Parts: sequence; C-alpha cells; structure tokens
Amino acid sequence: MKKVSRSSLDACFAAIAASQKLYLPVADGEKKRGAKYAPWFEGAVYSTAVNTVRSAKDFFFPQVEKMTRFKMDGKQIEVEDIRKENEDFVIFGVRACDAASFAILDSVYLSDPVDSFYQNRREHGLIMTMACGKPTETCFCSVFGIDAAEPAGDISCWMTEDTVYMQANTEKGEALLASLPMLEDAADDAAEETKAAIRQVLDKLPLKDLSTDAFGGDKLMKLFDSDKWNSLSEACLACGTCTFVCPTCQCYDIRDYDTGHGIERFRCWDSCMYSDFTLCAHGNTRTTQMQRFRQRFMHKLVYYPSNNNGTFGCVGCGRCLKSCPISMNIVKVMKTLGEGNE
Amino acid sequence: MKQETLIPKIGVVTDIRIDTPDVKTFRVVGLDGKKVFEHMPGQCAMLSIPGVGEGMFSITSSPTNTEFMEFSIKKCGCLTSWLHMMEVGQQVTIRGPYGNAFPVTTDFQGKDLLFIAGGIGLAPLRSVINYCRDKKDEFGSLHIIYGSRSKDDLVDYQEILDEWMTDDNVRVDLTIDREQEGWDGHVGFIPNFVKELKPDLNRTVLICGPPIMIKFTLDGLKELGFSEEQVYTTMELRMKCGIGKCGRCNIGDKYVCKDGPVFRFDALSELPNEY
Amino acid sequence: MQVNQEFRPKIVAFCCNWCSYAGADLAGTNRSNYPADVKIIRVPCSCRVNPLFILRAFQRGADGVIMCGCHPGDCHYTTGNYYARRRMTMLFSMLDYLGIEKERTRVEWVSAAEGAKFAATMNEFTATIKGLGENKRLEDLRCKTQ
Amino acid sequence: MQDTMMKRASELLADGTVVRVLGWKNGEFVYDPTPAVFDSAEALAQDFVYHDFCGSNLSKYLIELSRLEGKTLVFLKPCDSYSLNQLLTEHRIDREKVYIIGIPCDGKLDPDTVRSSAEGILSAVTEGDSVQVETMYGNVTLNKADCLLERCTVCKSHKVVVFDEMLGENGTVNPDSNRFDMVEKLEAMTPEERYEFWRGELSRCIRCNACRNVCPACSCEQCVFDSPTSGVSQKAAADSFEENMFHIIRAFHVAGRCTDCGECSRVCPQHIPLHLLNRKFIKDINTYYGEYQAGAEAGSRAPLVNFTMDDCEPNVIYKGGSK
Amino acid sequence: MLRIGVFVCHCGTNIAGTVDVKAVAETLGKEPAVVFSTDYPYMCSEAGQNIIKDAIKEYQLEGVVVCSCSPRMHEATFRKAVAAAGLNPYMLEVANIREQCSWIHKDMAEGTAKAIVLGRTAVAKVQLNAPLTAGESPVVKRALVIGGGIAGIQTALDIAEAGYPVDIVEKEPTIGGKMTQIDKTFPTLDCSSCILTPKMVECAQNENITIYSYSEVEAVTGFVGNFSVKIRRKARFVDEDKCTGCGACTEKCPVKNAPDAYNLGLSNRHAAYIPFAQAIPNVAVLDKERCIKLTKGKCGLCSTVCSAGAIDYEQQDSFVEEKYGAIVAATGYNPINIDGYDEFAYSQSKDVVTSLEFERILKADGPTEGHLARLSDGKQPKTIVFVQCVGSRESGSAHGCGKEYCSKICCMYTAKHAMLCREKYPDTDVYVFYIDVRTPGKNYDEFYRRAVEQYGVHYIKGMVGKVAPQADGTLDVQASDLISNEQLHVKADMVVLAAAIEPDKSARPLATMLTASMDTNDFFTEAHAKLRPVESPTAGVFLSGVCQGPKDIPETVAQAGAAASKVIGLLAKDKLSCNPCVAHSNEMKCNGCSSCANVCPYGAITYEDKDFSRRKDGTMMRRVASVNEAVCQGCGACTVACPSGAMDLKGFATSQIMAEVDAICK
Repeated sequence: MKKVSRSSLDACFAAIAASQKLYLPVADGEKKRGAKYAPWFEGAVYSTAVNTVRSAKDFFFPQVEKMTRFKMDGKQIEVEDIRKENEDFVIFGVRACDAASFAILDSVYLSDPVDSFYQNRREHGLIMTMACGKPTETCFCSVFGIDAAEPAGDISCWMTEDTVYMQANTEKGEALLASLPMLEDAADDAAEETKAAIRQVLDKLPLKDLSTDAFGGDKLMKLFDSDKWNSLSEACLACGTCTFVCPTCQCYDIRDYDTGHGIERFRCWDSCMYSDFTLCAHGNTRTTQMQRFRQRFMHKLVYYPSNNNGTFGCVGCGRCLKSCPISMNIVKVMKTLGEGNE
Repeated sequence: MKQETLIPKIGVVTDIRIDTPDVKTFRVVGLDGKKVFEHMPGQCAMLSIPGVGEGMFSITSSPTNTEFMEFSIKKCGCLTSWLHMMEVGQQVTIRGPYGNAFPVTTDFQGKDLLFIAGGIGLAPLRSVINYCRDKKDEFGSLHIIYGSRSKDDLVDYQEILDEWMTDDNVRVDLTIDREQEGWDGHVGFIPNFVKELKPDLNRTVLICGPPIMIKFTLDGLKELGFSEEQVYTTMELRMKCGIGKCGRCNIGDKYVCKDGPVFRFDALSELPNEY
Repeated sequence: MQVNQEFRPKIVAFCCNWCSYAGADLAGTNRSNYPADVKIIRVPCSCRVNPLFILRAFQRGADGVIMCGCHPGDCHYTTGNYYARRRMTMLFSMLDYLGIEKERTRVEWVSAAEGAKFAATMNEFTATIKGLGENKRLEDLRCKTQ
Repeated sequence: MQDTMMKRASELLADGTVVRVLGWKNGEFVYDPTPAVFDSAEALAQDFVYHDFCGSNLSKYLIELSRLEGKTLVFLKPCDSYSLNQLLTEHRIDREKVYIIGIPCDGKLDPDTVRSSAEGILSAVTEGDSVQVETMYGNVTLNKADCLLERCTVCKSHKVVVFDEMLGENGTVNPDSNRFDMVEKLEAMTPEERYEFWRGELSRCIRCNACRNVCPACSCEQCVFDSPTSGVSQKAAADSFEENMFHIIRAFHVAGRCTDCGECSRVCPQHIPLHLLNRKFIKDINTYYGEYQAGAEAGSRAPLVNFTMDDCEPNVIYKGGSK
Repeated sequence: MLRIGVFVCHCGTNIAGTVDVKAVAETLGKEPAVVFSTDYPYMCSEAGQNIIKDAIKEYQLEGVVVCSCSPRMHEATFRKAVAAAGLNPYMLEVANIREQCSWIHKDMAEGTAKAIVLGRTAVAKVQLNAPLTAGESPVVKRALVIGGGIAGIQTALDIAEAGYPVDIVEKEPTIGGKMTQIDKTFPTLDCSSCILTPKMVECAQNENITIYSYSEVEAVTGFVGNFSVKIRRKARFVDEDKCTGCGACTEKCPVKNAPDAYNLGLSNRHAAYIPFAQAIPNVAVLDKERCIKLTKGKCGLCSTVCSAGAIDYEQQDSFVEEKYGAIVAATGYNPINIDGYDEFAYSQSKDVVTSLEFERILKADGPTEGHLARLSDGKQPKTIVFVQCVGSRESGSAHGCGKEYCSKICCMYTAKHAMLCREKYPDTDVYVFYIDVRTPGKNYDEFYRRAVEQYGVHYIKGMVGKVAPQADGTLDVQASDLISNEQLHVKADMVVLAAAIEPDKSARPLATMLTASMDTNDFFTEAHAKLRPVESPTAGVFLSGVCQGPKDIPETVAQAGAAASKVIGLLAKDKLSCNPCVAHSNEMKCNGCSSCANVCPYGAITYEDKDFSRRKDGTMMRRVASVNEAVCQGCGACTVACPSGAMDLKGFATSQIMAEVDAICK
C-alpha cells in the first residue's frame, strides 16, 4: 500500500497527467449540479461528492461513437475502417458501484464476439477507485454485494482527513503507482481504520436492508406476469434518463448518417424506455410503456442474473433515484414487487 | 486491430430473380467472387445499404452451395424497397453469419422432416430443405407443406416444380388461400390443410410463416398428436444487431441473436409471451 | 483550380412562388447580376418555410439563409407571409439569443416586379456573409468536406 | 392540506363523481413522491401525499386519463392549471372527463438543491421559512427560499385558472415576477458571450428527452424528432449541431404554447436551464405581439398561429433587443 | 430509387452562352439514379419534347428533370410532354438554369458549376416526388346571394340571366336595400327608386330567382361547388303565399307608434306593415315586438280584416336547407352610429341629421313627404351646413367609433344634396365643410364643380369643431377655415353629418360561417387586392358591393356583375379539378390541436374523432385533422404550424425541400 498526503494529491495528479490523460470528478458549476468527470487541468479540484451525475461507463461505452464510413460511388461501396488505437487514460475517483458496473458491461461486450471498440478502451483505461467516506441515502450497493469500503479497480484508494492511501490490485495499477515518486510506502493495513469507519456508515444507510430475495432468473414468469407493473409504470414518462445515467445500461442503436459526402455509421446509446426501441419493419414487440418499463427492470433483476450466475444487473449507485423526473426507480420497483413475494 | 464484427464486408449482387410480385431473390458473392462466409441452415446475415438501413435476413441458399449465397426478400419497408430496386452489380454490405442454425448435424440426423411454410416463411426453410436434399444419407424423407395467398405468391415456385417435386425423397403439398383460375391444387389455409393431410407423427417439424399461421398450425399439430419438442421455428425477425448486445432481441431471458433464432417450441413456451 | 482561395459562401434563398421567385426571374430577365453563391429553393409561399429547413441548411454547410416572400398584404394566399413573418422573427431572435450571428439569416419581401431589388438584396446579403466568414457556430462537423 | 385533499377525494370517489384520483404517491425518501392514480379511499389512505416536494405537474397525464371511462379527479397547483388550460385549448383533454380541484401553492422545493446542501437525507420538513433536514450526518436547517425550484423563485401566478372547486383560497397573478431577469442578462451579453454560455449549457445535454417527455406542451402523438426522416438522431448528441437543433426546434414548437411551468428545467438530469429558451420566446412574444400568457384562458389563440397586419418585421432583431 | 432522366436545354445561346450545357448533362448523368442525360438546343420545341418522350419510354424513366428556363415559363409544357409519354405529370422538376443562372452570371465556369448544383437539386427533389392526380368534385348548379340590396340584386339577375338558379337571402322583409331609401343618385340625379324598382320586380318575376326575404343564413358547410346552407326564415306571421299586399291589415292595425325603419325612425308605422309601397315581396309583416296579439294575446284585428286569410299568429321560424355551387356575399353597409360625436349635437337637436336621414327628408315618401323642412318645427331651413368625414379618415379612436378609411361616397352625395337644396330652394345658403373633396370617377368632378360654380355652394376646407343649438332654434356651427386660416361661426338652421359607413353587423358571423377572411374593419378580404377583387380567398365565395369595401352605386353594380360572371364561370363547369399540390395530414401523428386550422386561410381543415384502437389496448378515440382537397390551395401554412409534422404538402413535401437543401449545400 502507498500513501500520499492530501496536499500532495495535486502533484500526484499532475504526474499522472504528464504521461496520459487523467479524468477525475470535479464540481460541475453550481452546487446542485453535483460532480462530473473532467480531464485534469492545473488547479482542478477533486470532488468527493457521491456520486458523479453521469457514470463512468461513458469512458468505455460513450454515448456516441463513429464506427465506420462508407463511400458510395454508383453501385460501388467502399468501407473505411476508421478505428484508431486508443491512448492510455486513467480515471480517478471511481466509486465501488461504478467499478462493479464494468464487470457487467464486460460480460456483454467482451463475450464472444468481442466488441473491439469497447475492448480497446478497456485495455487502455486504468481505473483508480475511491472508497466512499460519506455515502448518501440513495446508495444501496451493498444490496448487490458490493463493498463501498473496498472498491475494486486497478488501484483502490481511501481518503482520510489528511492522507490518501492507494492499493494496487493489478499489474497495471502497480506500474502506475511505481511511477509516482511522491507516493510513500504505507503499511498494508493502513486503511483498515478508514474502512471500518466507512462500514459503520454503510450500516446506517436507509436502503441497506433492501431485499433481492424476490428476484433472480428462477422467478421469471411470476414476476413477468405480476399485475403490479401497471401501477408502477403508470407515471413513467418514457424518457431515457434512468438508462442514460445508469452505469450498467448498455443498449445501443446503430445508425447511418448521410454527411453529404459519404455515410457515417455510428453507434449511440439507446433506451429500452423509448417507444421505438423495439420497432422494426415487422412491427413492435413492446407497444406499451408498461412492457418497456417492465423490460428494463426485468432485465436488471431477472434476465441478467438468469444468464450470469445470479449476478444482478444493478450496482446500487442510486443515480436513477436522483435523476428520474417522476421519482420512479429500481428501489421502488423492488420493494413493490418484493412485497409478499420473498 | 482486431476484426470487428460490426464492421461489414462488401457483397456484390450477381443475380436477381423475381419470385412473386413482392419477393425477389438476390444472389450475393464477395468482391473476390466467392462466398462471403460459410453458414449453416437457419443462420442469418445482416445486409445493408449504407444510408438506407441494415436488416437481418435469413440465408435461403443451402450451405452445400459452394458458390454463392441467396436471400429471398419481401418488400415491406424502407430497406427492402431499396433492395428491390437494385440492379445486378450493385454492392451491398454484409456481415454474419448470425444466430444458431437448425440442428441438422445433431437432432435432425436420420429424422423424417416435415416443413410447414407460409408465404415468405419458406425462405429460411429452403436452406434446410436443400441441405437435406444434398445430404440425403443423413436424413429420412422430407415432407413439405407450403401455402401462400395465391399462386403468384408462392416463392421459389419454379424450383419446387422442377426440383423438389421431382425428388423421390420429397413430398410436396401446396395450397393457396383462395380459388384462382389456373390453379387446380388445394385451396385453403395452412393450419386446416395440415390437419387434413395428417402427416406422420414421427416427423420433426419446422414451421415458418406469419405469427398467426404459426399459432394455429401449432395448435393443429398438437391436436394431431405432435408434441412441442418435435416442432422448431425461427424468429430472425427479432434480430437487430445480430450479436445479442444491442439489447432488443430478448424474449424473457433468451436472446434471439444468441440463443436463437431457431427455437424448439417447448423452449419458447416457457418464455413470456412478448414476441 | 483557383489560385486565390477566396471564401465562397453557400447561401440558400427560399423564395415564394408567386412574388419572390418571379422577382428572381425578373432579375434574370433584366440580366441583373448577383453572386452564383446564391441558390434558390422554390416554395409555394413563405409560410411553407419551416425553421427546420433553415437549421438543416446550416447543418449541411450553408453560411447564410435568406427567405423572400410577397410583401405583407400581397400574399397570394392572403395571410401566409404574416405567419412567416412571426415565425422568422421568433427563430431569428432565438438564433441571436444563442449567440449565432444574426446577420446570417434574413427575411426580405420581394415582389414579382422587384427584380432589381432581388439582385441588390442578394448582392448585399452575399457581401454580408462574406464579411462574416464561414458558419462555425451552427455547423455540423460531420458534414464538412474533409 | 394533505388530509383535506384526501378527504375530499374520498368523498368524490364515494359519491361516484369521479372514478379515479390523480395525485402524488409517497416516495422512498421524503423528496421523491411519484405521480400516481388512486382508485379507492383505501389506496389514498395508504399512499397519497401532498407536501412541498410534490412539484411535478400532473396535467399532462390527463391526456391519457381523460380517454378512459369515467371522470378523473386531479389536483392542480397554479402552474399546472395553466398547462391544463393550454391542453384544453388544443383539444388534448376532454374537460368533461376531468374534475379539477385547485390547490394553492407557495413554492415547491427542489430536491437537487436540498440534496446538495444536505447529504444522506432521512427526512425533511418545512417549518415556516425554513426546512428542517435530518440526515445521516446530523441535522441541517435550510432556508426555504434557497431551496425552491427555480420557477417558484420567480412565480408568475398563484392563481389556479381552471378548477371545479378550490381547496383553500385562490391566489392572484404576480405581475411583479422577475422571471425575465436572466433572459435580459443574457440579452445584454455580446453574441460571443451568449454563444459560449449556451455551448456550455447545451453541450451537457445527454438527449435523454426528459424535458420533452415531461413537457405538457410537447404532447405530440409522435415527436418530429422521432421520425427517421427528421435528419436528427433523436437520442444521440452526435454533434453539437444536434443539441442546438433539438433545443431550438423544441422551444420553437412550444413557443406561444409554453405556459412556463418550468418542468423542463426541473427534470433535466444535467440541470440545463432550459426554461431560459422558452422564456426568451415568451418575452419576445410579449414585446413584439403584446402580452400573452399561454394557458391563462382556455381557447385563446396562440401567437404563432395568429398575426396582425402591422406586426414588426423580422429585422427588429437586428435593430433592437439584444446587442 | 427512381430512374431519372435529365434534359439540359441550351435555349439557343441564352443558356449555352454562359453555361457549358454539355458538361452539365455529363456531370448530372453520373448522379446516382440518373440513367439518361442529354442536352438539346430547345427543349421546349416539339423536337425537344419528343426527346423527353422517347427517353421516358426507352429508358423506363420514372422521374424527369429539365434544366431550362424558369418553371413559371415552361413547367406546364414539360408536364404535358411527360404525361403524353405515360408518366405522371408531377414526376417532373424543372431546374431554372436560365433566369436564375445563365442570365445573371457572366463567368462560364461559375455558371456551369451553379447549373450543375441546380440540376442536382432538382434530381434530389424529383427522387422524392410522388405521382399526383388532381381530384375532381362535382358542381351544384345553383348560387346563393346573401343580401338583397342593389349588389345582391344585380348579381342574382346576372346569374339568373345566364340560366342558373339563384337564391337571394335578405334579412329585411323586402329586398332593395339602402338604395330604396335614397332620393336621387349622382352624378345624373335620376330617381333612385325609378331605376331600382324595375330590377326588384325583375327579381320577383325571374323564374330562376327565389327570394328568401326576412331570412338569414344559419349555417354553412361544404366547399366550392358543393356548399350546404341552412337558411332561417323568420316568422312574419303572414302567409307569404296568401298575402296579396292589399294593405288592409296595416291600415286597421291599432298600433301606430312603431318607429319606421324605412324612415330611419323619423316617422312611425303600424305593427302590421309593408315596409314601403314598392316592397318585394309585397307582403305584410307583423312586428312581433309591438303587435298586441303577439305580445298580449288580445286584438287579432288584422286577422279579421284579411280577406285572404293570410294572418297566422302561430307561425314559427322555419328552415330551408339547400345546396349551392357558389355563394356571393352582398351584405352591404350601414352608417356608423354617431351618438359618440357630442360636438355635433346630434343627439341634442332634431335638426342635426345624418346624410341618410337627409335623403329621407328629401324623398317624396319620407317623413316630410319630400319637403325640405326642419324636423323640429317643420320650417324650411335657410342655412344648411354639411359636415364631411364624420367618423371617416379618423386616426386613433377619438370617438371610439371612427374609421380610418375613407367612406368614399360622402363627397359625391353631399355635392348632390347641396345641389338639390340649391336647385329646389334657391334661397338656401349651403355650406360644406370638408377635409378633401374626392371626386374621381366619370363625370364626378364635373358634378362637384357644378355644385360649386353653378349652384354656388360654399365649400370650405376645414373642420367643424362644434355645433351648438341656440335658444332661437338655430345652430351655431363653429368651424375653422384652413385656407384663410380663421375661425368661423355659421348660424345654421340645419346640419347634415356625412357619417362614415361600415359593413353590416351580419357580415362578421357570416364570414366565420363561410370561413372567408375579413380585415380589421370587417370588410371581406378579396383573394387578391388587384387581380382577384371579387373573389374571397375561400374558393367558391364571391364578394359583391360594399361588404368588400366602400363603393358607390355604379361601382357596386359593376362589381356585382363581375361577381356574377365569376359565379357563372364556376357553375358552367360540371366538375372542378383541384390543385393536386395540397396539404394532407398523417393521422397517426396528428394531435388534433387545431394549430393548422387556425392558420388555414381557406377553412380547408376539419376535425373528426377517429378510433385508433391498437391491438390489446382497447378503443381509443382521437381528434384528427383532415384536409378537404377541394378547398385547400396549397400554401403550406399548416405544415409549419403543425408541431408534430403531421401536416405535409404534396409536391412541396418536407422531405423534398430538405433534399433540395441538402443538395444545394453539398
């Protein structure tokens, strides 16, 4: 384990940023806007807010990415592979929940056939996580077995009043820490006190007892046919907010754009909440908002675990609890469906 | 950098056959004049005209055809209309093959097969039929029940007449929905026709056609004594990205792109009715 | 080909069929010169011009968009240009509010008899756009020729 | 107020005047009630709430609800009643199918603001001018005025403009609202400054469409942006142009119809001050075509489907107004 | 993708002089979808057209682009050529490379480059063209004239004369209108009744004309060629078919104090009355406000004296519903109410009268039986002051009822009045205070000059500030003489005010029913101020007389005839072919919000509730717009007003214009 005083943290950032791109959470303008990831710059102030409004998935699965270009000439088509090898980058301050979300994204994008766009970013990205000193009421990562005191990532960090402790978990992380001269060695258990303090707070979180017993692959038909979906979804506006701030939502659409001098094929986030998500030439398989709403939560709580050894497709980051325009969210869904269904 | 499955190859249309007023069959090869890739019967490929759209189509030619692939495409939307306007020599983009295939090398081995198709639903089955005909030794006899709205809407009619009907190992029963001049064959809807024909109960069944036809035919087969375990269908209409990642194709926890498009009905009936 | 890389703007002019398009024709008949940068799209009435078209033009690389219609009160459809007038006022105001150069958009009423005015307007407008340079604030980078 | 509302709703359900009640349902935390439909007194008793976090505008839900059998009871705050009136004007809601109870409002709280001032909220109660917040990390007292939704800080009207009955006393229009101050501030900037300001804001857009979907004026059966021919990629901010395009056209389409209910800004997950676009149009309409408040009267003709022969010319933009 | 052919015209050297037409044809030939491209010296010539026709057949062209002169010149020509080759005429686009290219550019390279862009734009558009067919709608061969004044009468007579049935709806018990009340007409001074009455009689006698007097239009639906109109026939309590017009009821009627509208209330009539001797129809009416039988249930005297048994106290309003191919509005005018003009003492003195009241005084069947006399004391006035422009040409709204426009007829009738006074009563002093004297028109200025020069009328340029009734019964007229720049006092015995005229109050609701537009003064607007002055923008609705704007009798009659000829032209057709470039609504996208209907100048958009039941979701009724293609003129205002883009315009579709934009900016 390494450590650095908080006063030297900036120097540490500067050293990382000297060799590669470094992103870290900073305050996003006015207070109520919370935090966002931004490239480090001289004078950037690391925000300890829990959590950034947008998740860290953006780094690996950006909202829009160009895939390929086509030149059309009469009957001829020319395909241009515009992929470029990514540059190395570091994301600092990723919370335990987001760190756990990468495994879920990996299970989709790195399974065969591998998505090379995603893979390339993953290979070049280094994740420095930060344990949650001050989790908030919307946090419920522990429900999904995530320990906010012990975040994953290439490097895990803990912050106290005056010190930041860093623990490399991978070779990549090891190498980065080794390259930072301002780091001092610390005892392997140096962060234990901090972890204990964090766990004490985690134990007080209002949602810590949320039960997942009613969910999982084996409950598929019972949950699918539940009549509670109607009332749960009645206020849903069919916007994509929850899916776009969600660290594990990974649906996309592939579209063509005629630039006037060629066709650009790009991929963009899509949302299962949108009415035309499943619309195709033969019709639409999910015509009501209830069906679309159900799909999102069934996916996270039933379908995904069914195909992934019981791992849920939610990491309890709480973003949807904060962002949903009508305050409907996975916690309410779980509680409502869970009632009498354990 | 590694091969990216979402980045397509170029295919050239070398032949266009007009099957029915709204179905055309396109022959596609790669720029080198060879098949773009190998496939198994029931698998699909993503065809696209950049700027117009991408669409998943079942490969209707048999894998035993070593020269080219064929796609029978019905005109029903923006992309298919565009495809129908193509001329020979037009290039398209193509990626695949996608999805599972009919279990021709496993479950179907040695079995007598019954094909039931409605309209353009013959397209994915044609690949299996011709595969089985070419590998006669591996399969029992083939029974094909095929129907369409009218005589003019029967896809591959010439091939049916010239090749299938002349094959001793193949029995073909055709029907059309309504009486028509110049048609002395059977008239009536497929589900009833199947019931009338009372096919052998030991046959393994492959159904493809409009959802309503599939539903009633399946009911009819069950009445006759067939079990769901005997019956297969394909749902390639639900495929979008082709690789089970874009998030659309799931029926319950099954992804049509990965777990399908070929399903046995006993597996399908365990899933939510959202298809 | 050209040695000096003079900036040649792309200008789209929407002209109503009954007055301004006829005015443009008259400008031609009178051999009144105006820059070839101006290309005209014929619409039945100025009220057919949707703000979407104007934004689309900028997206696709236009540097200036001008809309011409019958003088207020002279609309072939009696009231079309009154609606167009309000719509364009609102749209232009919004573009300006977003910091997009307001001089890139313009409305001019040109009657079928005002061939000279049409040519003069186009000369003047092209000069203004040339002065402003390339449209940067409402461009779509994808559409720029590489 | 909550009890009075519940009592009255139960009465109307009991006497058959209405068959369902549209209101707010208790949330997980104090600040997250969800709009909900109740069909019995029991359901009301169990979950119905009304408090200072019930900011969401219920009027848009009535488009669907008024198509159902039977009457729907809805509670409308002043802002919401303007939206409802506008929807009536546009024939989107059948007035006969709605029973409106007007409820006075003295400002709703912005959960984001409260949350940003108090982490780990366990409860929050308004007491007079202050909000008492209990958090996991201790108690905090906030000034209510500092926690209001933006629209409430510049409230245009405390008057419920359409109702079948009022609970409590109806308020009045607030002619002294300074809701255009920020618009004026922007107008006073140079175009370059304005451009920078809006680029900064609009580049944050994630195209989640929450602003559109919550907007009572954006009630189209199918949005123009949801058409494959729109030339805009609907859900992807594929280029800065698309952000501009979406927001300009959205503002344009609601121009003269927007009642300034502020829902767009309330729901934006990225906190883009979208109301400043709508208010610009409202201000322009007031300046150029005479004072007009959408939704103030059902049946009024929206300024952009109206004209006078001596309207100003579009070049008024070049002359006056902003720099 | 359509198979497109491109045809580039040289127009001699007109185009080829500054545009390299070969290069244009060659470049456009390489565009995707263009399967044939050529150039020719004169595309519009027969040989040129044959090239197009042949190519359509040979290359199975589905779309044609002609790069030539302005489409305003030869679009129709090429459409015909294309149609002759079996292609839909609307599958053609013209790229204007002459007026908008070769003629304005001098540089060959520049002209050629632009011509290519214009051609490419047309190719992009035609790619999205759809075959259009002009719809047809049958024409009901019957016309309706609303208003039975001289305008309506003349229009009806002209239409009837051409052999078409025509109905007149008149809200008063008799046709004739304002002209019946007038004494003499300028500039010939012939008797108004003498020229009007024969026309009224002709109306009554013409078999093609049906007069619905004492009737009003209640509702109008339909569109050009096919209007349905509901007419309310107000109860007159006299059976029109039985009444002989003998007048017995009017003589015996005990109620004698009803103000006589024919005399503008200057005298009284009975409750049972015939408006005036020459009324058409010559049928009595019972004034239901005043008739004792109808108000109190007693009396019944008229019934007893009526030998024809025509009196029917139980009569109710009845309704007639009829179909018409064309409708003419001829609703006329009224003088404005000048009660607001306190300074002229109109409400204080009986001797301050309006010009129309003065007409009644001069006319033989008026309250003074044609003697020039003061209404206060019956004495003949010695000094008469005429005040011009009372309520006309008033800017702002000093009196709340003034009009900004010129009423047009006042200068002339005042000259007439002044002249008549001086001729019959040469000892009368006549003063006319005016702002301007406006006398354009044949023999008009001569007429006015005669009043000044021959009859010695005192014309004074200046405004009357005040009229003060004096104790001796005279009126002190205080005025300014703007020419000598001095204040004047005239001691007058009578003051005549030339009150402004305004459209009849019935015009506004009628316009709403007809979806015809009106200006802010409630005059009907014409389809084009100069070129289509007697047509309303609403197809099938025509304008006759003052309802369109102030005018005098000769002008009214001229316009009435013009309107009639337009109606005849319409009714002569068996079917109307509609403009195929019309709006249409996509019901799936339509919100039913009425934005489109609000901006439609033609009232072409209607709404209906339609069932949009979706699978599983039960019934769903939605209000959706539909466009009447026979009425829509294709301006496209609705397409932009529609927020959801449900409205589109055939021939100028959003996608087409977008494609043009894209092509230009490429």
